This record gives sequence, structure tokens and C-alpha cells, in this order.
Amino acid sequence: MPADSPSPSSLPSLLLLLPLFSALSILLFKRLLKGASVAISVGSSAVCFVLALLMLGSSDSVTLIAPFIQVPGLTAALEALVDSQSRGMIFIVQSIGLLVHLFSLGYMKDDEARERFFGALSLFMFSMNGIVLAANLFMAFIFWELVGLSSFLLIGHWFEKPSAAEAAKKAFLTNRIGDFGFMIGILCLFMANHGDVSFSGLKESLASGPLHETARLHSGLMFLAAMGVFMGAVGKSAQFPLHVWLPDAMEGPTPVSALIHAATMVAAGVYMLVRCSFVIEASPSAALWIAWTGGITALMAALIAVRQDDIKRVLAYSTLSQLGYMVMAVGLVASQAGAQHDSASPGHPAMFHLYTHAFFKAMLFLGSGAVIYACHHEQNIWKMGGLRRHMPVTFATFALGTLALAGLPLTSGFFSKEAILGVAYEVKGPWLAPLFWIAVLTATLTAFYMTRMFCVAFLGKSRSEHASHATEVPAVMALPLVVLALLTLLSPWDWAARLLSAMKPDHAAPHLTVLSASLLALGVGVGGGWRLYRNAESDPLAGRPWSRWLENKFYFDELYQGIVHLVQDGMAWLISGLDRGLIDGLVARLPASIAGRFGQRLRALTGGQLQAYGFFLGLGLIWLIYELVMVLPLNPR
Amino acid sequence: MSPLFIALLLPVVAAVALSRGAPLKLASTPVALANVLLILGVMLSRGFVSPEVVSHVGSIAMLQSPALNLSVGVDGLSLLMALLTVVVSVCACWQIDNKREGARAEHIVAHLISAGALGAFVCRDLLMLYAFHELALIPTLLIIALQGRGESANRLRVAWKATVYLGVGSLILLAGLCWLMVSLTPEGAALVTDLDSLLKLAKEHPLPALKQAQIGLVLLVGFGTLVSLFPFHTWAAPAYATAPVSTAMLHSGVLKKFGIYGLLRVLPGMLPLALSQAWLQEALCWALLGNILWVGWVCIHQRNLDEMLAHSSVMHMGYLFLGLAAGGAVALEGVALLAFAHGISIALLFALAGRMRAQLGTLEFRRLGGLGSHSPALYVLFCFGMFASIGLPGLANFAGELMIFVGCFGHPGATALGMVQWTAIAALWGVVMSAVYGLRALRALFQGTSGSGLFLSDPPLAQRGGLVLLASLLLVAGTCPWLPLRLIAPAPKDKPAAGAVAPKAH
Amino acid sequence: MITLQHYLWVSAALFCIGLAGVVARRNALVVYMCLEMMLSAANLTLVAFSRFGVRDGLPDVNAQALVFFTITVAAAEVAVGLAIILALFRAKQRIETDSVNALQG
Amino acid sequence: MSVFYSLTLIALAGLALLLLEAFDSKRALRYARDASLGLCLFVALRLLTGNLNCSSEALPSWVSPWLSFDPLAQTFVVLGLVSTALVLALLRIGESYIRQYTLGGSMSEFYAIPMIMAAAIGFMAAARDLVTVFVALELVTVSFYVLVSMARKSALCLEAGVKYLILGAMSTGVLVFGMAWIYGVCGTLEFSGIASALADPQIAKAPALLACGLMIAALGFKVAAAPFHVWVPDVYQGAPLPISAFLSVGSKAAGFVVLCRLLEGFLGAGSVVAAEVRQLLVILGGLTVLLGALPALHQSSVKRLLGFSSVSHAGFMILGLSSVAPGVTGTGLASFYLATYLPMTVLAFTVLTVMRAHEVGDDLSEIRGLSKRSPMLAFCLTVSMACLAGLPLSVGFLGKWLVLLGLAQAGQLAALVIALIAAACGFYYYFRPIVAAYSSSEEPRKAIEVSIPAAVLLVLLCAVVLVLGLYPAPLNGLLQLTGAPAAAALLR
Repeated sequence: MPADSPSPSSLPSLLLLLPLFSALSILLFKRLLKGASVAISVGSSAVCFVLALLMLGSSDSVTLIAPFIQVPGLTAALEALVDSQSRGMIFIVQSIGLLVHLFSLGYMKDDEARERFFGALSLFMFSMNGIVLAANLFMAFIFWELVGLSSFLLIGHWFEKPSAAEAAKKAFLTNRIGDFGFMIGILCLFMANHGDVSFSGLKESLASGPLHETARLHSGLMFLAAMGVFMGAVGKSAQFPLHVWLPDAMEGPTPVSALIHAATMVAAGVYMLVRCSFVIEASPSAALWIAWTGGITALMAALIAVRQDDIKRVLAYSTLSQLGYMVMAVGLVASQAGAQHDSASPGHPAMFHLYTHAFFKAMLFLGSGAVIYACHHEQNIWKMGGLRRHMPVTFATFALGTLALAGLPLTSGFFSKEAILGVAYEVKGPWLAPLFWIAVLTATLTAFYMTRMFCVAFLGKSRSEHASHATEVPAVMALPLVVLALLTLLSPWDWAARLLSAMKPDHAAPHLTVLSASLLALGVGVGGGWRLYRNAESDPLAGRPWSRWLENKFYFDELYQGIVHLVQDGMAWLISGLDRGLIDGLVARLPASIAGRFGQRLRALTGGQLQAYGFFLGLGLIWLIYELVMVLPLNPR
Repeated sequence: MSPLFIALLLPVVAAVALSRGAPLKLASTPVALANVLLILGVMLSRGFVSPEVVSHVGSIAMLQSPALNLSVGVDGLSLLMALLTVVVSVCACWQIDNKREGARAEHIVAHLISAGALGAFVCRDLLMLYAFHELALIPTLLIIALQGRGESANRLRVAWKATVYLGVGSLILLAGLCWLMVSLTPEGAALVTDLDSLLKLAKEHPLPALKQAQIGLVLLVGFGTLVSLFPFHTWAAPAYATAPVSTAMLHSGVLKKFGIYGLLRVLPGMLPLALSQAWLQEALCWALLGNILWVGWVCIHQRNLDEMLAHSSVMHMGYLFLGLAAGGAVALEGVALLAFAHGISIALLFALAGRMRAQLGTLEFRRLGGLGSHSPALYVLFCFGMFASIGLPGLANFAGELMIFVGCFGHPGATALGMVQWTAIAALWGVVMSAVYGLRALRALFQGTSGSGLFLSDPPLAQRGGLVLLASLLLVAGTCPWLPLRLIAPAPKDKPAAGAVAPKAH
Repeated sequence: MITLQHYLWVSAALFCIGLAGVVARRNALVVYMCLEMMLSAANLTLVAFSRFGVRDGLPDVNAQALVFFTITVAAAEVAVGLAIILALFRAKQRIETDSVNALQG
Repeated sequence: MSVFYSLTLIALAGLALLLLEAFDSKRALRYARDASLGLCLFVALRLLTGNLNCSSEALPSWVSPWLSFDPLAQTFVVLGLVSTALVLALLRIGESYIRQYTLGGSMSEFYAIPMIMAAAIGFMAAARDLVTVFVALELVTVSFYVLVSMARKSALCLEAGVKYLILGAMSTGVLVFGMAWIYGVCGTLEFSGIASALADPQIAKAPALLACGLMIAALGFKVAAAPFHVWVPDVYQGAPLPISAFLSVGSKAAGFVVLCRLLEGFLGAGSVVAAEVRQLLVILGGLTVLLGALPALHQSSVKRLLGFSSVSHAGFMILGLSSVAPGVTGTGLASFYLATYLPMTVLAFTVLTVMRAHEVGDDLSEIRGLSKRSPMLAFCLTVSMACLAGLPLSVGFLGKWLVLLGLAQAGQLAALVIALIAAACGFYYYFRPIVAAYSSSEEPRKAIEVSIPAAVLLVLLCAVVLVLGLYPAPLNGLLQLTGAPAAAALLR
């Protein structure tokens, strides 16, 4: 860190280089660095946080960081785009990142592979910053994949544990499927826009350029492009049907879950969708698909969360559900392009929710991490209980998070959810109208399952040995909780959001129906949860047939398992057999055996019988003469 | 006298010396290293000139009429491939376990392959280019037959299959090259075999499009067989899986790239219209999809690391052909870059697989696991190789693949998806497939609980050199692809390039 | 009038008979005689052509010279041939051509 | 000194060798044999360096109507002399084993006869008319009958002798018959006369074609062209190794030089039969490469394999003869091919001879483990087989390539494909001995000591093969060779 304050244009470079340096040095030389690696990682994160604060005050700019590929016909440079949206997102990423680094100091204290963990964490920070700062889609894709890699490394941190290794693999592969679509989208845009995939270029071109023509005349291509970009988001933000990896990703250390799988990486999909919202606006059918995908994800995940017993899984499904909310908002806003949201204005309901959700969900996850830490890695809520007394700080912050997520008025969750509901309420068109009710239902369920979890884990009596001996976590872990709680309280208010201007939409007048619907949802959800679980010893909902469906996550895992088994492995078996039998047989063995057969037959010519030789010679002579005298003169060449 | 002749001669001399009993430690790896320095020297003395410029020219007349010269010279593409050759050669020599019986033969073969490949890459004569490749092929096949792994009957079968495939393929190739040269040579003149003269002739008197396509088909089959283009691929995987480590590294990493190199030399320059014939382009597209999807599926079925790597190497050739099918400067530069990157990554993976097999005795997935905790260094190196091979950004292969895909979509003004674009989309699915098997291997070998009684230790530092060299090349070429691209691509024009948009004031 | 045609037909017939004999007979000596017959057919052809191919009013003696050479060479061939057949007879007590079929394939 | 006298001297030396046998002085004999080998090489070298007078003035006046030593003749004189010298060397290396099979251990004929044959090949190459050709050719053929069946104690030798004798005599019959028809059609037996007669559009085409056909058939037998190749594998396998080697190069050289001379006429400018004959050559060549290559796939005896291989190579040479590529003559291409074929095939036979002298047979099963017993032999075998297979940058490649190129230029696609198939088969059958040589055999066998003369020969041949492969420029002149009967006519 140079002594003098860095010039604004070098901020993005530093934001990328510092974590990269930290990651590489730790991952490659961790033996040499030993304990220093933790310090490097936390230090770089702290510096980056300061940089992020500095950046909040900087002006919009595009900075060339590295000429990744620059040949005639293709420029895929690493360029950092600093605008209101990226500034805000960087702030979220860096602030939560720093807190998670701090929390991890306590949480991972006894881990043998601490260095590797911090190295991967730095790698993640690097990649995430890259996505946020990306000025063009190529750069976005590059870091998109790197985020997948760091997520792979962090989920699989305890790779000796088969479940963790499998979860890491699943996460990476599912993300890859999303990236497959993302790349198609990028390529379509590249083609349609004559080789320019920078956000500014695309936007201009859509207003008056080649893309404008494409959108008008070739809606199929535009749809493909929009859906491609969306598919990337589906993978990264774990939307239906690629949602299966996120709950499994909870196998990773809990701070990771807080950072990656709640606040930042999964939000990258939404961030990217908002960045590209003009593309989606250009294809109304894509917007419809996106909105419905989000809605279905929100509802489905909320339903599943009702019947989960693992504290982290409940939060994971809750995250899914909230991400669905955001995606739905993107789709809805895009489908009403021009009517409500001017893509030039930075505020977007989805980004607002992303922003508020990031803080309270990170807090919830860290809180659950604290609980797990205190209960000696017990994650089942039915084996907790009564933690209120043992862990007052955690309890308080967790309660705040629960309320914010449930949407208690004046908490951050209330405002952002309100904004999305408002959009959903105002949309026109028969295909989109039901989404409002889905959103309300989801809100009800959210309030319900959060109350359930809170009641079961923190209230009542301790239901296990570990839970009864739990003690408050050390200060280094408690501090992030408190800071996040403060942020949760402060974040929705205009004076805070003004700094992060992209994070809050201007639109503010709450509609009466929307307000009453959301209050009703809160009341029904919290009330129902409180009644059912206030003093429950076991889950009163267990055993119902519908509840088994929820408990087993609608059997998605089993379905996918079957598909993988049948389609992938079965086909692999079949094709590999065909490859060896048919292709090899036709291309190699058949001609070879024909030649061999001929050779064998021809050996009869030299069978050793002198007379046969004489006969053959005579015949040959006659043939030759006949050929030369009778045949060839007739077929001159 | 061109320094390239020295570069060609060095490995041959080393091979001869080794066969006469020269000490392995002195005569093998150091010579290969010297060649790396030599090629680097050539690269430096060449300076930053345009990629088309042929420098370090030298020539020895072999026949006057028809004129046949052993002429050498490097342009950017040649230099990149030569660099690949010498780097992989040095690492291959480094990897050979000198204590093993037959190590000497392996060293000799490694040097011979290196010489042949180098010759093929720096030759400026179309016929000699072919000849050098063939020369490298024979020791490869012999060493597979004689020192491959497994039952002798099995390795003989594998070697024979490869021999027959490659023999037939190279003869088809020879026929195609002859046809090409004869067609381009003006009526009544002595045959032209010189690459540069042929390029000039092709530019001045282009052949009819149909004839270009016909010659292109023969060449695609010929070169394709050498590069294991579907459906002529079944020789490759067993051969790599059976070959000794150094041979597998050199053949899959370097020698196989000859076919691609040859096509890069011939197709765009001499037969520019060949792939504009729809039938040929469609045939190529189907074939390369066969490589990517069909072989990809075969690859998923493998339950053994070296067979999986072998199939994956076949699979990845599909992307190179995709670039050729797309045509256009970006895609072709991508092909060259990916060929380079793939050579490095597959060599690294084969080297690791060989090392693991030597210690563990098996590479079967179901018998292994949890090696990551025993040998973190190998784990990291393996991650490098595997993630590079599945196209992770930041490692070398990604940039090439990206350029190829972009090349497929890079037709300005196109508003509907054509054959090439749909092929590219289907080929993109291959990226997912390669992640499936790549991660499966990683998971099965290095993660999870360790297998019983099998132990893997990190190699001592001195023996990591070659592996680290390859891995760091992957990283450097991956993070800074503009460095290798500077060799093969012209500098971007001065006009504000697409994508790089000046910052806007708000 | 006997023309060139007649000679040629006769010699062609002779040649074919010789050829057929070589192919059909198994006794090496008879085969050898048939070979001689082929040579004779050739000689007859040569002489006939020489006789009818008049040059400057005289028959062309070149061809007839060749005939003499042919006869001489045939004699030499017979000498060597008989020696070999004799050796065969000594080794196998047979001179049928089907007695030699160890080399095959 | 004139080349004519040199050749005569060689023939006389051969006769003297025969006479020397009577004195029964082992040592003198050995010196005499080495001296005759040296003489062959000496003459060949002088001819190559241009120190022998080849002009027609240097010939005695009674000879000049019959002989003329034009460049084509000189080439084949050298080829004949070199192959004779090599065979003499081979005989010396393999003497110990051949001696077992001759009556009374007599070896003198083996040395004497090739000397006479060398002179005969030389005269045949220089012949200006068919009479001379006939005499010289029969001298070569009859000598071969003797050489093949000389090792009479071996049943296989005898069998080979009988087969060769009867089939060879048959071809002689066809040859003379063909000559008769040539004479009938053209009215002359001189090459130049034949060429000018065939260029006369008035000539009756059918008899001309018949004559050409008969000649090609008879010479096809000598050069082992299909379908007249059936004798080759049997005779190669049965004859002593040095003699097989001589057959594969000497007999081929003899056949090809005559074929070249005749084809200069048949295919010459304005020849009425040119198109048909050229097409026939392509058909014959295609048939020959295929019938040589396919049965070779299954051979386990390397000797027999080399027999089939020589058939296949003959096919390539015949295809070469039909070539019309610019800058290369058909004759030149065939001569080039033959000149490159000579060292590599003799190298293979040398390896086999050395092995045979150490009681190691030529079956693949016996070759197994050769690399352990004698790395040098294994290496030489590898080199020779790789060259025979036509591996690029080996001496065998260029000839094949030029032939393929010629076919491509002539648009003979079917023949091209067939030649490619044959070449592809070559990759299989030539590599089997190599693989066998380097694979390990179960039973331990004792090492083979290569004697110094044998080692010298092997090294020399390897060097020639390898150097010529990389640097074939010295042979470049061969490619433009023509028999040029017109030029010969001018000399008269």
C-alpha cells in the first residue's frame, strides 16, 4: 500500500491486484509463508475495504487493467468500469468480505488448512471484484468462472469429507451449465453487435445501432442472447432448475456460506442481470421467462425451507427464495420497460433487495456459524434450543436478522420487499399478474419458516448436551455480528443509500394494497410460526404426505441423480461401447481385415505348385495380350 | 547457416550419443534445455516483427529437379510451436525415471520425437514438413510396442493399430499434399514444394472452389487422422494410455499438433475457399462434434486416469477443428494458441499421471482417493493441469477456446445462426462435459477418503522442475495471452478497438 | 501359294502347343521339350519374317543371325537345365514337377 | 581405358577365378576373390568419376555397331558392377554356411559366375539391338539358374532352381517370340529402328501391340511384375541369401534396362502404341504393387517377405516408367528408384546373411530378441526396413514420392490409390521384423559377433542409405536419364 492516497483510476486495479497477490502467494507458497498467510489475507481484505470506501467518493471511469486478448477482430481486455452500481456492489462485497475474514479468524482458528482457506478466500475476493468491476461481458465471464473456481475450493475446503467434495463438484458443474448459457448469450451479443460486448457499447447500440435492428427484426436472436445471459445468472444465483447446488454448498465452512452463498457470489447473477437489463428489456418474452423463473424459485425454496431441520439449510433455501425474488423483480421491471424503470437511472428494486438482503443474510449466516461453533458443530435445530440465555449477542443479532427477513416494518427487509411487491403489483398483462400473489405467498412462508427456526433454535429448553453448554462466541466473531446488525438497521435509509446511489430506487410511494398484503403476510407467517413452534419439542408438521415432499426438496436431487445416471452415465456406457465396437470396427478393423483376407487369398497364387505357376504365367500372358490388343485400344485415355 | 539447423541437429546428436552409451544425466535433459535456450534466443533475435515475416532462413538443396530443398525458417506460428516442442521435450526428459530399465531407449525416443516435431514446425517446404513428422512418428510407435505398459500382446495390438492408422493417414495426407502441389504448380513447370512459393501461387492463381474443397477433404482426412479427428480417432486414446510417460507427453502434447499446424499452413493460405463449400464445412462440423460430444461421452465413461486423459486429449482436438471450420483470423489465431496451450496442459497431466502410476501402481478411480492430503504439491499441479484443460480462465487453454468461439460468431452483420454457430453452441456443451470428467477425476483421486494402503508422496524439489515449468507456463499464458498472441497475431489496428470504449464523463 | 500368314499361324500354333505342354505336362523332361518347342516356334517366326521381309531385294539376315543365337543359347540352357533336373532326380528319385512344393505361401 | 575392355577384363577375371580353383590354393583363392571384388568396385568407381572412356570411338570397330555406352548404359553398368561387388562381399560373409550345401564344399562358381554376369549386365545395358540383348540377357539368366541351384545339398535350393529354370525358360520362349514379332512389325531389331518404325503412322497397330505385349510379358518376368511374379517368393526363399540379394538387384537391373530401352521406343514421340502401352504399364504396376504387398502381410519368413517386397517395389518402378511428370523421365524415375532400392535391400540381405552365418534363421520367431544379441544388426535391420517401407527422409521415400507424384500429375487416380494402399500395407509388414528384433525373447540366446568385414559392409550400406536419404542430390542426375535411341542413331 503506497503511502500517498491512490489516484481514483488506480483504485480498481488495486482492488483486483491486492487480493490476487494475496491469493497466489498464499496458495503457491503457503509452506514458506506459514502463519503470515492469514495476516496477508486479512490485511489485503482490510485495505480493500478502505479502497472500497475511497471508491464511493470517486467518479465514473473506465480503466484498462490488462490487455487480455487484443487482436484485430477481437478485443477482450480487462477493463474496470466504475459507476454507481459497481461502487455500491464493491462496498457490499468488501464490507461483508472484511467482516467474514474477521469472523473466520475465530471460526477457523483450529483448522489445519487455515492457510488454504484464507488463500481461497482472497481468490474469491479477487474474482468477485472482477465481476463487479467488469466493463465488458468477456471480463465478466472470466471472473464469473473464477468465482466458480473459488467457490469450488471453499466448499471443498474439507475435501477429505466425501460430502464436501461432492458438494464442491456439484456446485462447479451446475455453475458450468449456467456458464454454458452465459457464453452463448455473450457470443450472440458479440455477433449481433459486431464484436463489441462492453456494457456501454451494447447499451448505445441497443438505443441506435446494430442491436437496435436486431431487436426489431430478429427477436429470436435477441431472445437467445437474453436467455443466455440469464442462464448464467440461473447457475450463479441458483435459480430453478439449477438451484440444487446451493443447499449442498452448505458443506463448506460457515463463513464461506455467509460470504459467498448468501451475500455476494449468488448475488452476482442478479447484479449481472441488472447490468444487462437493457438486453432483457429488448426481448419481452425473455423477461417473462425470467420473472416466472424467479417467482417459481422463490415459492419453491420457501416451501422447502419450511421443513428443513439443518440451520444452514433453512438459511440456504431462504437465500434461494430471496434470490428468486430479486430475479423476479428483474424480469418484472424489464417486462415493463420504459413504464417504471429507466435503465439509465441506477436504482433498481432487485439491487435494493440484494443490498439489504446481503447484510442481514450474512448476519444470519454468521449467527448460525456462531451457533454451530458454540454447539460443537451441531447443525440440527431440534438439537439446539434455549440458546437465548447462553448467547445473548448472537440471539439479539439473529432476532434482528429474522425480523428483517420476515419484513418487519422499518427494518431493511421491509423496504426492499415492499419495492419488489410494488413492482409486481403494478405490472400489466395476464401472464405476469399471478406473480404478485406468488410473491405475497412467499413472503408469508418466509416469515413462517424464519419464526420456526428462531423459536426452535433460540427459545424454549436446550434439547441436547452441546446446546446446554454453549457459550457466547469470542469477540472477534461477535464483532462482525454487531457490525452487520448496525448495517442492517441503517442500510434502508436514504442517507445511507445515497452514498450507494444505485442501491435504492427512487420510487417510494407505497401502494395501500401492497402495504396491507405485506403486513398480512408478516402477521400470518409470524403468528403461525409462533403458535406452532413456540414450545414444540418436535416438528408438528412432520409425517404429512405433503410435508414429505417438502422435506425431500421435491425430490429434485433424486430426479437429477436419475438423469445423470441414466442420460450421462448410461449414454457414456453406450457410446463408449459403440466407439469401440462400431466406429473402430468400421474404420479400422474392417479395412484391415479385408486387406488381411485378400492377402491370405492371394497367397494361394504362390501355392508352391510349379504347374500352377506355369498355368498362371500362361494365363497372365494371354490376359496381357488380350488386354493390350483388344481392350486398351478401345478405351484411349 | 541458420541456428535452426543446430536446433534440429542437437536432439539427433543427443539421441545418437545416448544410443552409444553417453551418460543419461549429461546428454539428455541438458541438451533439451540447451535447445530451449536456442529457441528462446531465436525468438529474441527475431524481435517484434510481424508474424508473417520468415526469419532465420536457411536451405540445403536436396534435389535440383524437381527442386526439393531442406529449407528452414520461422514465422510466428512456427516459433510458437517450436517453443512448445522444446519446452515439452525438456519436461519429458525430466520426467523419465533414469533408474528404470529401458530409460535409455525412452530418452532416445524423446529426442527423436523432439527432432522430428521441431523439423516439421520450422521447415518451409511442404514435403519436408510431412517427412519430418513421419520421422518422429516411427520411434513413437516403436516405443509403444516395446516399452508400453501392460501385457505385451496388448501393447503390440495398440501399437499396430496406431501404426496402421497413422501410416494410412499419412499416406492419404501425402496424396493430398501431392495433389495440392501438382494443382498449384503452373502447367508444364517443375513441381513447386516450397511453402512460400506455393502460398504466392495460390494467391495469384486460386484454384476453383470445388477443387479446393476436394483437396481440402483429402487433407482433412489425412491430417485429421494424425490429429485423431472423429471417426479416425480410435487409435489415439489406447496409444496414449499405453505409451511410456515421456512418449505420451510428447506425442499428445507436441507431435499431434503437427496435423493442426499443417492445416493452419495449408487451409487458409492455399485453399481459402475449401470450407466455403457447404458440404465440406458440414462434414467437418459433424466430425468435430463427434470429437467433442461423442468422445466426450466416451471420456465420461472412463474409470481410469490415463485412459481418461487420453480420451480428453482426443476430445479437445475438436475445438481446434472448430476453429478451422470457423475460419477467419481470430479463430485461426485461437487455434494456434489453443494448440500451444493444450500441448502444455496435456503434457503436464500425463507427466503427473505417470508419476502417480509409478508410485501407486494403479490409476483406477475406485481404488484411489484422498491423495490431496498426502501430496499437496501434486494436488496443486494436477489442479493446474486439469483446470487448464477444462478451460478455466486464467489458465492457458481458455484464451484459445474463447478466440475460437468468438471466431465462430465473428461474422459481422450475421443475424441468424448458421451451421458453424450451431456447431459452436453444441461444442460449448463440451466444456461442461469436460468439467464433468475433469472434476470427477479430481474428486476420485485427490479428494475424499484415501484408499487403503496406497500412498503418494510429493516428488523432491529437483524433480518438480519440469512440472512447475509447465504449470507456470499455463499460468503465464493464461493470464497474459497477449504474450503468445504477439507471436502469431498482427498488432491490433490503431482505430479504437471494439470493446475498448473510452470512459464517459457523467 | 504359301504366304507369310501361313508361317505365322503355324508358328503361333507351335508356340501355343509348347505353352500348353509346359502347363499341362508334369514330367520335367517333357516340360523342357515343350519349352524348346516354344523357342522353335519363335525361330520359325523369325525366319518367316526374314524371308518375307525383303530389303533391297535380299532377305534380311539380321533375324536369321538371331535364330542362330537362339539355337545356341537354347543348347546352353538345355545343358544347365538337364543338369538341374538330373540333380533333382538324384535328390528325389523323381522328375515330376509336383515333387517340388516345399516352398509355398 | 575403355569401358568395353574393362567389362571384358571383369568377365575374363571371372573365368580366371574358375581356373584358379584347379590349383587348390586356398589362400591364393581368397586373395583372388577379394581382388575380383575390388576390380568390380574399381571399374565402377572409375566409371562414376568419368575416368573411363565411354565414347563410341573408344570401342573396337567390330563392336561399335552392337554396343554404345550412353548415360543410361553407364548407369546400369555401375548398378550391375556395384551389385556384383556387394554380392561377392555377401558371399564372403555367408561362405561358411553356403559351403555346407555345395557338393564338395566348392565355392568357386559362386564367385566366378557373378563376375561374368556383371560383364553381361554391362553389355546388355549398352546393347543397341535385341540380338545383343538376347545373348547378354540369356547369359545372365542361365547363370542365375546355376547360382540358384548350386547349393544342391539343400532341397530348398534345388526346388528353387527347378522352379526358376522352368519358368525362366518359359519366359525366354516368350521373349524370343516377342522379338520375332518386333522384327516382323518393325523390320529391324535395333532399338533406334524400332522407335522410328513405331512412330510411322502407317504401321499395323494390332501386330505392333502384340509384339509389345510379348516383350513386356517376357521382361515382366525378369523384373517380377505381376502376374509374372509367382516365381519370386519361392526362389528368393529357396536360394542362398547372397543369391537372393543378387536376384533382387541384378536380375531387376537387367530386366529394367532392357525394358527402359524398349519403352523409349514404345512410348517415344509419335509412337502409335504409346497410349496403350502406357496404360498397360499403369495397370501392370498397380497389379504388381498390390500383389506384392497384400500377401506379404502374412509372411513370417523375412526372406520370403523380401521376395514379396521386391515384387511390390518392382510395381513402383513400373509405375515410374509410365510417368510423364515434367522434369523427370520415366526411365530416369525407374533408374532412380532402382539405385535407391539397391543399397537398402542389400542391407536387409546382409543382416540376414550375417545372422544365417551364426545359425540364426530368417523366421520372425528367430529374429525376436535380436537387439539383445546384436544391437548393430537390429539397428541395421531397422534402417533397411524403414527405408523399404518408404519412411520419409530415408532413401526409400523419395522414389516412392516421385512415383506417386507422377501418377497424380498424370491423373491416374486409381493407380494412385492402389499404390497408397500398398504403401500402407508396407507400414505393417516391414515393421514386423523391427518390432520382433526389439522385443524380448523368453529364452536366453547367445550374442552374435559381427565379423569385421561384415561390420564394414553394414556400416557402409547404412551410411549410404542414411546419407542419400537426407541428401539425395548425387542421384539427381538419374532422374533425367533417357535411353535416347535417336541420339544413338546419330552416333552411327
